[in-house]
Amino acid sequence: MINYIPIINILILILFSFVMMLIRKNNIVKFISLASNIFIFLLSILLVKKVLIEEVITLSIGNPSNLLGIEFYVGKSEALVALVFTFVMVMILWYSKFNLEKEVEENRLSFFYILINILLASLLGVIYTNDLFNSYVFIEVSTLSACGIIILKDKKENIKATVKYLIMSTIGSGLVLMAIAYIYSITGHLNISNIHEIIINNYQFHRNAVLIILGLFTVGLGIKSAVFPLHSWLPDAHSSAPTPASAALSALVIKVYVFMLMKVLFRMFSYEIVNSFIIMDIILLLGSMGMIFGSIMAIMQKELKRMVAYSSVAQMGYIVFGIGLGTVSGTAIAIYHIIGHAVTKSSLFLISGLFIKKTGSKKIEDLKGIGREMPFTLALFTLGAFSMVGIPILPGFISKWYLSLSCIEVGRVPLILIILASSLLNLLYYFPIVINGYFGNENLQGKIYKSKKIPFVRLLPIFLLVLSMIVIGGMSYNLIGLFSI
Amino acid sequence: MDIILTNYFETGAVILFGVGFATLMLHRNLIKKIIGMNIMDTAIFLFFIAKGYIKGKDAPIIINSFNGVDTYINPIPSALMLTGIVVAVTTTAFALALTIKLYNHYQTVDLEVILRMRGENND
Amino acid sequence: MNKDIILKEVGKIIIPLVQLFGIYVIINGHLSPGGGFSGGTVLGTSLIIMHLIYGEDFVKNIYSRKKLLIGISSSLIFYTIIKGYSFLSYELELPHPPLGKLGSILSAGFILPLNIAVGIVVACVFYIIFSIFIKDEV
Amino acid sequence: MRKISASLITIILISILLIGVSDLPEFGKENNPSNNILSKTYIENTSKETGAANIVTGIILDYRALDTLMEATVLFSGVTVIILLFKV
Repeated sequence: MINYIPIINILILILFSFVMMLIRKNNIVKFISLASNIFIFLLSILLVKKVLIEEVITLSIGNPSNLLGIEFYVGKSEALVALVFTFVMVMILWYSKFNLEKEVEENRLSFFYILINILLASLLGVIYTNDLFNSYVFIEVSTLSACGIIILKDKKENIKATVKYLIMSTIGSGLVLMAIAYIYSITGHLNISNIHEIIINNYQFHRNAVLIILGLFTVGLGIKSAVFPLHSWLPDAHSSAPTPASAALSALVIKVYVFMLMKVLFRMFSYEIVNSFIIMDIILLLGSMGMIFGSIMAIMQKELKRMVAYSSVAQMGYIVFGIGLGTVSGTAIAIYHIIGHAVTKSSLFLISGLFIKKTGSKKIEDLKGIGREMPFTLALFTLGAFSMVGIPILPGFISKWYLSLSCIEVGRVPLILIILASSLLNLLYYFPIVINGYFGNENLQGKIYKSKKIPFVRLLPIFLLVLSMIVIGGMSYNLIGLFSI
Repeated sequence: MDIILTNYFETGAVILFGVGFATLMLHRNLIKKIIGMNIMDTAIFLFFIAKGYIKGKDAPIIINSFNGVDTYINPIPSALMLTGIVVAVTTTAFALALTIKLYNHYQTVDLEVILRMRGENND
Repeated sequence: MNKDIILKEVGKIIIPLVQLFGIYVIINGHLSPGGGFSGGTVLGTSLIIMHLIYGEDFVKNIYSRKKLLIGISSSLIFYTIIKGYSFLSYELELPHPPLGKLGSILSAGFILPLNIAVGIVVACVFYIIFSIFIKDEV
Repeated sequence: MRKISASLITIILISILLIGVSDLPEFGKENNPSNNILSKTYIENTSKETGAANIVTGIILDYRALDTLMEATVLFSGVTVIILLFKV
């Protein structure tokens, strides 16, 4: 029965989203959504326990044979990524239980919970599945529901951002489907493991086609996960959405497409095949460019949420950089960074939502002196920022350290300079907020703060996210050893 | 070059894909962009369906009795594309809904004009 | 919109035929080309024709928005439960439904009820989308 | 300028995809890789195991039912999002 947890997770999530549509009373919907997500989280813990013993669980859905049915493949990295995603989602739901009412109208509130359930189900589906066409369908579901949680706020910018996002990601999924058509026509299978067995023998006869397939997958999934030159939709979409939605989008949604890309590159093809094509160098280049230019763009932003959103582009650069190294250790760090960044970025977004609510302004310059008002919240923000910049023990530092080690391993030492430069740039945009927050006092004059404290219960989800971030940083040595595709 | 003509079905689908992509890129009108999106999707469906065709064989429906494995075409592409079509329909409906909403806000469906308006009323 | 007498009379003949055809396509989904999606589209079209000929209020009296949403959600719940049962049935060795004689309407186990559920979902979704779009004309 | 670059991108895309097409197996031939054991097994087993005379329906509602379930979810989320957009 434990073997079947992946499919049970997905079925429970979508089943309860249908039930919520039937009820549509805000209080009941909130309760059902939180309860179902917590239940999923507990099941995921069981799954991780099982996977740590059994290495890999495969289950075939629809038919006992993995040839005919749709196969799920749950290794250690899949199970752990899914666990972190469900954890982050529970925390986001907990936060939105208290804070979403201010941003979203009363009669739209229930839709958020409906769409979040569908979104999480589709994200888990993309992580678990081992079938190309099935993952395409899951990707489409996640795109539609992600668009849905952006337009919860009925403002002009949200609709504009959603149109941009929808058009870009339709092109992306079109390219992905084209790639699936090519691969189906040269192998005749849809199951990633079965494709691997065939393509390993005959890729030499179809070198052009294989290169095109790799390019189509990279560009198509790259658009959806906002890899550097294709990121133009991300800042608008992620900064205009309501805070819990932007946390979910930035921390979870863009990551699964990269995860899918890793599965395609390293499980469907293999390290040898992809390293014999030029595509890995291009991916490495895109990653390095994203690390530098994403940070530079973030420095130039004046709004807090836009800055955090651009920082996501830079952090996606690290993940893509890890993939582009084309080694086992590079992949492991990419997965580690997915987890670390999911926890960190969601807490940063949730905290910036609290700041914006408190000061009533989106601008960074209005945050001066916020540390006097909300010292504990700013301390949590500082920890998150430390992780982004790369202070030891925190996950950001760990990924940078191991990325540098892998660079030395493959003999590309100059690339370490890019990692260093990116860290310095990160310092430039996160530290002014922290320093001005604690020591700036321009805004304090002439203003009387009501000094209403946020109860600790409401800060607890963010506190737990930051705590888990530290735990992930501390356990890094054990964790990185577990990850492989 | 020869095989491009032999694979005329795929070639046609790829050119149609290009037509759709060009429509999406060149036009500023949102409705036309959505039409381009649809042409792209349709081209991919054609491409995929062509994979299942085998010359001189029947549709995969058993009418009176099963005539053996070699008498039917490959059913998998058809099955996959049924799903793909529904996804494309839903995306189109959503895109059209967004277009209506944008038109109500801005009185235009020109995406360039709409995106340029951001500077003026950025609240 | 002024409703034409010819339209109304022709509609009386056409709409039941269209609906009958939709139902035919749905329940023969496992025997002939078609199935839940195609048949549901036909059923949805019949609702759209009804809306265009007799006006919004006529359709609203029979199928209100709330009823349609209930139809969608409950068919999907039914669908998920049935499919969850059959996904897990291989592992737990639960009984399968009888398959029946190949070629008769009442055969193929769960496929017929699933087709009906999909048909209801598609018809309701299409009509809801249409009725929202026609209210806010571009 | 934008038009020229868009046309250029399109032409490059088409030619790349056509190079790929010229690398693919021939259209409509019986021994293509896509007509392999998988499709043969489907044709042979579907009517026996699911009882459906229409093999395509048998595949989408039985073997690959998860796809169809998610497809229904796409429809559901589409209608949810559209209702959300128009506040009704």
